Amino acid sequence: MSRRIRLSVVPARRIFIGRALALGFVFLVLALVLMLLGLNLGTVATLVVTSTFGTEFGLENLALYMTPLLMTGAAVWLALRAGLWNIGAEGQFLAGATAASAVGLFLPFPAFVTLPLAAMAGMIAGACWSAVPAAGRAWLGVSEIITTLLLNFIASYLVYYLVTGPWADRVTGAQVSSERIHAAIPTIYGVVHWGGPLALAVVTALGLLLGRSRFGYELTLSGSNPEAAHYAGVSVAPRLFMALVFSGALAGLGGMMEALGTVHRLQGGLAHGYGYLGIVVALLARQSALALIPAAFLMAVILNMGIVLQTLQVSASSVLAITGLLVFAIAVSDELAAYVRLETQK
Amino acid sequence: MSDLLHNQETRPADLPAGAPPLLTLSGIAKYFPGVVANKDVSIDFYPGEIHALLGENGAGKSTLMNIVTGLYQPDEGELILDGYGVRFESPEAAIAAGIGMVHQHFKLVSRFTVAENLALGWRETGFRLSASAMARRAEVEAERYGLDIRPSARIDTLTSGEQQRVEILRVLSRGARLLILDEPTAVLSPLEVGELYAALRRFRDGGGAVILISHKLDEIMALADRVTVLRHGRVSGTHLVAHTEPSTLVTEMIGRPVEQKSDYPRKMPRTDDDAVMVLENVSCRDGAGQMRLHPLSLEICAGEILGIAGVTGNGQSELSDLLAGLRSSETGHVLVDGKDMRGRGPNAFREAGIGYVPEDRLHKALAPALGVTENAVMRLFRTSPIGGRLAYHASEALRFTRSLLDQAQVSLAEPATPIRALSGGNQQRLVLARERMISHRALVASYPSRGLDIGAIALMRQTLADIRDEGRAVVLVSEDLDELMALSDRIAVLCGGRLMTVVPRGDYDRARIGALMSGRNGGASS
Amino acid sequence: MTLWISLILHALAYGSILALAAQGEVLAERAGVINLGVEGLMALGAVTAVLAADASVSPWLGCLAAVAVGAGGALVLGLATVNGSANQTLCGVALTFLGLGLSAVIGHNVAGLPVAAGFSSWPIPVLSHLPLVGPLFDQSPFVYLAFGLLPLLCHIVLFRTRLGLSLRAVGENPGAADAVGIPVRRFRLGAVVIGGALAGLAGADMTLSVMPVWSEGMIAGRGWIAVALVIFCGYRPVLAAASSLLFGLVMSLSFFGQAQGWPVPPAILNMTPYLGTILFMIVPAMLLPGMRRFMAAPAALGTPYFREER
Amino acid sequence: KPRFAPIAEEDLLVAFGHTSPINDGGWSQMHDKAIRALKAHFPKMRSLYVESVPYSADATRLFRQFVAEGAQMVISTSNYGDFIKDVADQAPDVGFLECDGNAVTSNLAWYYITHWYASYVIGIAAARLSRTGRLGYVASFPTSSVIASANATLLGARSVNPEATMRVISINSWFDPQAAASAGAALIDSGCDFLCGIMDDPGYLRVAEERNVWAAMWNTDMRQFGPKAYVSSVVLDFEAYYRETIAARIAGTWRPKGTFLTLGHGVDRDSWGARVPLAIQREADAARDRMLAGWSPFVGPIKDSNCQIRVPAGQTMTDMEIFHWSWQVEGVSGLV
Ligand SMILES: Nc1ncnc2c1ncn2[C@@H]1O[C@H](COP(=O)(O)OP(=O)(O)OP(=O)(O)O)[C@@H](O)[C@H]1O
Ligand SMILES: Nc1ncnc2c1ncn2[C@@H]1O[C@H](COP(=O)(O)OP(=O)(O)OP(=O)(O)O)[C@@H](O)[C@H]1O
Ligand SMILES: [Mg+2]
Ligand SMILES: [Mg+2]
Repeated sequence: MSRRIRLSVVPARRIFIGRALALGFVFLVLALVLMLLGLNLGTVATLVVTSTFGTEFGLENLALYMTPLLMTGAAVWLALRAGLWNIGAEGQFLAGATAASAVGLFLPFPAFVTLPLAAMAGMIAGACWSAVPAAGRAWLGVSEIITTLLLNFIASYLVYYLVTGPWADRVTGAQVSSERIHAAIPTIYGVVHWGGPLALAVVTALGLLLGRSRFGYELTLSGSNPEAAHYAGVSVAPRLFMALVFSGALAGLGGMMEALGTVHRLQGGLAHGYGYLGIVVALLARQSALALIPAAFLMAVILNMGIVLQTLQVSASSVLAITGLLVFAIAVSDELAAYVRLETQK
Repeated sequence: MSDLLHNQETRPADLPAGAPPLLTLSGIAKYFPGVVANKDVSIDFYPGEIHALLGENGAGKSTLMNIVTGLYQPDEGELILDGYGVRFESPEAAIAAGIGMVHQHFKLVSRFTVAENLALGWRETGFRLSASAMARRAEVEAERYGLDIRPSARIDTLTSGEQQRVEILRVLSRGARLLILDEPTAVLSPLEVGELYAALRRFRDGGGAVILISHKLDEIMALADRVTVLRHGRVSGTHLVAHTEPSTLVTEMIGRPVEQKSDYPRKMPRTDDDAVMVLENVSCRDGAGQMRLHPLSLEICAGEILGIAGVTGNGQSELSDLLAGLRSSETGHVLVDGKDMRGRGPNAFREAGIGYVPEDRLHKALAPALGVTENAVMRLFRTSPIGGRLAYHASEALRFTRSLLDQAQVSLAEPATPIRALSGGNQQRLVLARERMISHRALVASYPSRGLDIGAIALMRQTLADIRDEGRAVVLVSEDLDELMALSDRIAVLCGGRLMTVVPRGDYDRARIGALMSGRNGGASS
Repeated sequence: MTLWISLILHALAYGSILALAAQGEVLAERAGVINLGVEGLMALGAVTAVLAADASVSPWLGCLAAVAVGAGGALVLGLATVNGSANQTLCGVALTFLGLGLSAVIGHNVAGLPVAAGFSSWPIPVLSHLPLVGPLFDQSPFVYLAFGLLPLLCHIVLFRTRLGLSLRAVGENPGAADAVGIPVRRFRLGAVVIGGALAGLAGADMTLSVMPVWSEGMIAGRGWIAVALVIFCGYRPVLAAASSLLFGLVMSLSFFGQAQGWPVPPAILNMTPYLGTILFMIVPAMLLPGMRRFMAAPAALGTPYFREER
Repeated sequence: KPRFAPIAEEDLLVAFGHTSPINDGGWSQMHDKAIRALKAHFPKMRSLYVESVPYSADATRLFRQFVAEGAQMVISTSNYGDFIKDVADQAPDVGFLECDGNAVTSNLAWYYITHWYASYVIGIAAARLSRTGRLGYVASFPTSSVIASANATLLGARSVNPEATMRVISINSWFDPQAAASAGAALIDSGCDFLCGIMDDPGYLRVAEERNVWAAMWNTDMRQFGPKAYVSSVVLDFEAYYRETIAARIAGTWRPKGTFLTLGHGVDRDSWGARVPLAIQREADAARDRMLAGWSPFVGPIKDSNCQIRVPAGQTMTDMEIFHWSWQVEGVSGLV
């Protein structure tokens, strides 16, 4: 005799296996869909693998995808440490990109001044963008899920307004875009810029900061049980506020990197859903900041796969659907991993 | 032969021969990971008896009752109701069969009114429910069972005693024949306990069966007809209360006798009695502006145990929060060692050497979802070696946790386990050990024995006495007069947020203090 | 004057989309489940409505298909989060991704094409002939449903029936509900599925009535606004309908303002519904602490319930 | 070795990036139609395409993927600016062609249609058909090609009704039937009785049909979506241009340059709607005939919406100037 029970602490190994199965399931679905579309799986697979890992362009793409994903992933992850859902990384990313672009477009300084300034501006703008939801959550108890999310739409309209209005490109007439920003993050190789290594450094530092600092402990405590945190002498509201504001700053820095490193313009489609994908990355990483790196890598591979698939007439939206399916499968697999059979001797 | 004797012994005394049991548990077993919660449990419950269940923390009492009420499914064994084997797939089925339970933690929707809570799950009412019809029905039921309730009051405005009445009324109005109460007196004032006893006796005399879970032996001795002792999930004996001594029950329950002390004399006479904490004219209001604690002044001296008698919800939690810095006073001052602590948070109180075991330790003093380590260092993570100005040393935290586990006599292999997975008793031990460590000057303990078994209570009381003997102050908030009288040097009585009186040890009088707790002036008061 | 009437008509049409979705979400959240997949379900509903209406040339079948798809999607979410206890936020976001992506894929071939069968308006016999306000009584069935029948029905069910009492109890304290014999999971699942069905219907409203054409991205955050409205209206169906109308009005202002040549950049007008929602969530919380109790979320919102777990 | 050496037809891989779905009923569909026609001429040529290329860094990735898959010719049917130019710079041996673009480099060229002449013709009919003299314009973004289209339409209208005005609503998308319809309805509400615009889809035509006002479209014949309201359309035909371009690439004679497809050669007005009176058709077509003969209506003085003279009297705007139009003419409001 046995009965199914749910573990309150799930061993990491079970989670890992569950996720591998979930990933496999999603790929299976994808393969099925591709077959239904009449594509030859072998050639698709070859094309995807060679275009992603076998060419310079593919590897560069991966690096460029990973950079913003790492930053937004880190942003969402940080907020999650305090038990907060930052669904607004997209908006904070855009806010950061906007501020950084303003610095790049309008301040006549040499690059070594402009870049740090732009990074600062990006972080401050991202922080400001999350400040209202943060304050609302910390002191008024207003759900941050909704407020951060709504600010995404506002940021997007703001950028549209700027790049089709006052900041519109009057030099080359590029659509929905500012002029080219001349201050650019230096490149390492090809089009890969130093934002990537910086993002890796940020993620590592974040891991160290939260694991080894009082702040990290206080954040966890505040997020887990505010009442107990108060009892422990931690002022909860400022911690929650700071967590969301720092989270915004990280996303904002990501926006700066994207604007000044990859796109070189402020531009309507700049955020590209990185904010939302950051949620996926943070979820995949679970407790560990360093796990953000493989998580972002996996997401980058999926995104790049989407590029390749588009040339086979698989629409870009299918990548969104696949991502959704993946998140769902992972959420479910994490849940299923908690169930074990308990042997009840007869 | 002995079997026969046993059987005779365990049938209620005045039961006609051949009368069938209302409910029979036969060979019940329930397993949890690494735990055998129940095994081979066979008990008969007869109509017209109050049957007590006794056992250590974790002995499997609540689990067994959850099986009886259909919340859990047994892994083995059978329930036999009125002679027929039954299987309760859900609480609904158990309710339909006339089994009702008042849980240890009330199962009421706190934002609903009394009438709405009574109407919950009522099948007999029509699809449409109007507020007035619900209220009318509630009044009718209250009348019928002689329980006084206010149908339109919201649950979260009621005292625990009133809430319990609602629970009982709800169970009775469903036509329960078997009433189960899980530690029902833990939150009641002595007066309310008396009312509860009366109600239970009435129910029994009407032919109903009562199962009563309690850690309070005298309560069982006073009320119950029979008692079954559970030990490590198994039945270790069923007895007629009238033919049993409390000490045998304790031994059967724990495996050894536990001395139930009514006195904790000092190991050495009190040397200094300077005031550790002074409250001058402090008061508190709640969020809605209601006065929860009327201005009062108190002095707490080193080397004494100050008892605070009172029923939950009469200002004790405000007072103890105030003493630990979790709440700031609206008027007056809190002085610790002569220093005014106005505007200083809990951390300042901790630094001043005040430890605090709050009433709801799981939610107020622990973060249930976090690991034992995170919880162990909760009050000390700022100080070296665990933390510094900015740093937090995880390895030091782990080392500290292990030593704390040792001190608290809790055996735990993996300190990363979420603390909610520990038993309530073990949680309490950890909190007590942690707070003891920081209370250089005073320890504030709110209802520390609530939910603990006899053995654990004895240990806890001894700990408090030890702290006192070390020359520190203890503030003991409790509704258990025996406990207060056993330990305290003085007892302050709180009722309705007012300090009724402070009684010195020499003048203890059960009846008077009990009356004061219920808001009645027990004759001469100062 | 007719200008204002036309603005109100616009607000009614667009508000009805929000109202349907928001009231569905009110039901789900009252039962304790927060469904963040509304946006995706609306997109799926919108596209299936088009496909089914095209195939059957019947708007009713289109509607039915949308409702079925919405309910089906919500059922998946419910099974994961209610019967399992998978994270509700995550599953909701995933469902939104999935719904938006999938709808774009299956709607690819009908994007931008007129729908074969849509709903025309149903004039109310006498009222619709009134001068000036007549057009207000000549609306699509969705508008009557969203602002008339549904809020009333939801209100009565939630606050005047045993069913509603049980549903609210499940959202407030599932443990207590369980103990008195209310089947918690069935209630939660049911509420989520009905909520999803209404989200699908909101999508159908969009493509079969408000603007009979499907295109990718046309939900444009309305699902999220609907979720926000639920908080904004304090989890009350009637207020949800009212605030949907308000937001329909605000959302119409963007085109209205541009057409009237208001000296406000359209982007700013476009922001107003979102900005308004945020303000409406934060300002009352700031100014009227007493409001908080009125606006309070169901106590067990977002927390899964497990019988044999503590 | 010359950059764009002759290449065998069977070796040629041409990649197309579209801005919207190829069945959008408008812009992308017109391009796709031309591309399909190409297949008849170059049956052995291989081609691939991607729809709905976003205006984001993903555009760059897609173009890079084209190069990675071996395309010798990459054609984007809309303006992707740096997103395509950056890739062109990294792949000097691949020919890049950008519709509505404006940069010419050693391997990047652009082409565009001079749609403003057709718009002018339709503007004349608009002024005659409109009772109120108020035209409504549904714009995507306030970019120069949109400005040129709106300005040309109003200039045409003003040539017969100097009082004519135009109200513009931008919907921030080339393809958003919902928004286009809402914008159209709002314009009608504000008193416009003639809708025109620059949308990839027939969104506002249906509103015009329902609300009983006139509408002129863009891209192709869309009268099926609103037969009563339909006036005409600026119709596009890229087939000849693509054919020449591919032929040149195969022959090795393709060189990057900017190309305008002129009135009658790639762009024109559609045959008039059934309800457009013959007299109005004649009057508008007279202007068209003059343009085909070489006349340009874009002659100064032309004032901007602040009544500043921007084109002095007697001066004729070149196609290049019109292509880069950045201000709205007097009478147009709401665009920039
Ligand atoms: N849901 C559960 N999951 C895992 N273990 C459980 C669960 N419920 C009970 N147990 C275990 O079963 C045993 C019996 O627990 P139970 O709550 O029945 O004890 P109890 O006798 O009621 O104790 P107390 O007097 O403290 O209330 C304990 O060891 C407990 O850890
Ligand atoms: N959800 C759970 N998962 C795994 N183990 C559990 C869980 N809950 C309890 N346990 C285990 O069961 C043991 C007893 O827990 P339980 O809380 O039932 O004791 P208890 O007797 O009710 O406590 P108390 O004395 O406070 O009433 C603990 O040691 C704990 O390890
Ligand atoms: Mg128990
Ligand atoms: Mg217990």
